[in-house]
Amino acid sequence: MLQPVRRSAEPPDPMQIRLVHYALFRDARGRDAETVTTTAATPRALFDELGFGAALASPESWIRVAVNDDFAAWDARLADGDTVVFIAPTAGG
Amino acid sequence: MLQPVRRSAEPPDPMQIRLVHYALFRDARGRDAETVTTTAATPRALFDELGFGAALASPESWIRVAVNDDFAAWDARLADGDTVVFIAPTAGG
Amino acid sequence: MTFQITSVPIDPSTWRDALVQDAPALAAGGIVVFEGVVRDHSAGRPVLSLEYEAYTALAVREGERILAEARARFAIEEAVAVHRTGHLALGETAVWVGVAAAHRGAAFDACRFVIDELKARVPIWKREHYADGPAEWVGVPGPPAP
Amino acid sequence: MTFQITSVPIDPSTWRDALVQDAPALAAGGIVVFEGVVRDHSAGRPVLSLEYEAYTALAVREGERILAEARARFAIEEAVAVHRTGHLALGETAVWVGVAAAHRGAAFDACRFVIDELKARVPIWKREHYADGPAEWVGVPGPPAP
Repeated sequence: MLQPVRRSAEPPDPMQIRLVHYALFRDARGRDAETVTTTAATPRALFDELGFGAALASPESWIRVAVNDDFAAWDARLADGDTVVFIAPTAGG
Repeated sequence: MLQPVRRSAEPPDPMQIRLVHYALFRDARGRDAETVTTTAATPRALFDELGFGAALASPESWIRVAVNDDFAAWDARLADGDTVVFIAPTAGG
Repeated sequence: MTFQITSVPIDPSTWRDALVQDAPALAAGGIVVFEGVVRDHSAGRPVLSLEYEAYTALAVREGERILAEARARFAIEEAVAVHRTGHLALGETAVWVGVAAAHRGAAFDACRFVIDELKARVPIWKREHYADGPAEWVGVPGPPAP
Repeated sequence: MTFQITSVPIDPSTWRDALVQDAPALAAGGIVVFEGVVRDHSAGRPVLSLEYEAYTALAVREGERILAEARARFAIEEAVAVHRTGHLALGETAVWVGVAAAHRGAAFDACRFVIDELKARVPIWKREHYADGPAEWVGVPGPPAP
């Protein structure tokens, strides 16, 4: 009975996630794109891992996330090889 | 006491009124413009005198009048030398 | 400028550029344009071409009034309009209205106001030439008999 | 066509002509265009120039969705839009939206819907260069600290 609990508590396998940065996230990271090796299972966990979470409170209310070039939920499950973009407030037009 | 009544009942002096015709009024009159000698004191009386009144009932509800290149009331007082245009329903644009 | 009646083809880009020039010092952020183009059908009937006839002196006077009302009523910088007269082929521009404003809501509202008022108030008549019958003045209940 | 991101200057007359071409068989009677032009002020600050940056793949995908929504929601024949990227000088066109419809009410409503949705949803960022201080990304509460 303890085995499933132990298994889910084990750290997941590290994944390669490609991050592409635009606008002020690019300014903050100092680069257009990067590939990170991470165990973050969701965009939210990745956001925190990058250190953004400490600086930007409640990002869900004003920052959007894209996974593989379409909008995604903050708690979407990331997969190895995914491309993630954090989308700061936009101002087109 | 009767004199004022008699005076107003006398026919007014004939006036020269210039009529300019557009669209279906031009089609009906067969000309772009004409000058008429008339005792019609108002556009409404002139409209009837031209024979339009018999054919077109309640013109006030769907035909407008211009006197000297601005919109005017059907019962405006005409003066010698005035230019009158009857404005059928328009359809610009 | 502001309101014009013209017998020559309307070039939308010329009018658009004139509108931008008129908006002082590029303070205008949003431009809304309405353009009426000759259609190939009207109330289900095939239209070959049409002609517009204007009572020019009064049309210009009333058109200028409408543009002045738009400037007074909406937070816009400039409003201009031009209406074509004469014989128009399919696809030609019959009317062009342009509004420049710092914010787009006012530009949309004012542009719609101007075209609605122009259509209702300005003495311009339209005669449609049909493929299936004689030409008719549009919007008239019936021709006068006399 | 429909929605495009472009790094070259937008020529409004080219887009207007393309819209008319797209509206099948000249059945469109009314065209409504919204054009956003670079302003010389923003929130009271003097703007020298600005730059737009797009997440192009997602911007095109979302822009196409918005145009499809407009076609489904309003009685229009065609809706197209283009957004500029890169460095723009004052007076240049940042965004152009054009809608063709048989009746003008639908064209106005759809054009306004498209520009409102584009501004709210499409991942395009604007950085303004001011006469009186450093450039800033517009609409962002504050820069991220890390």
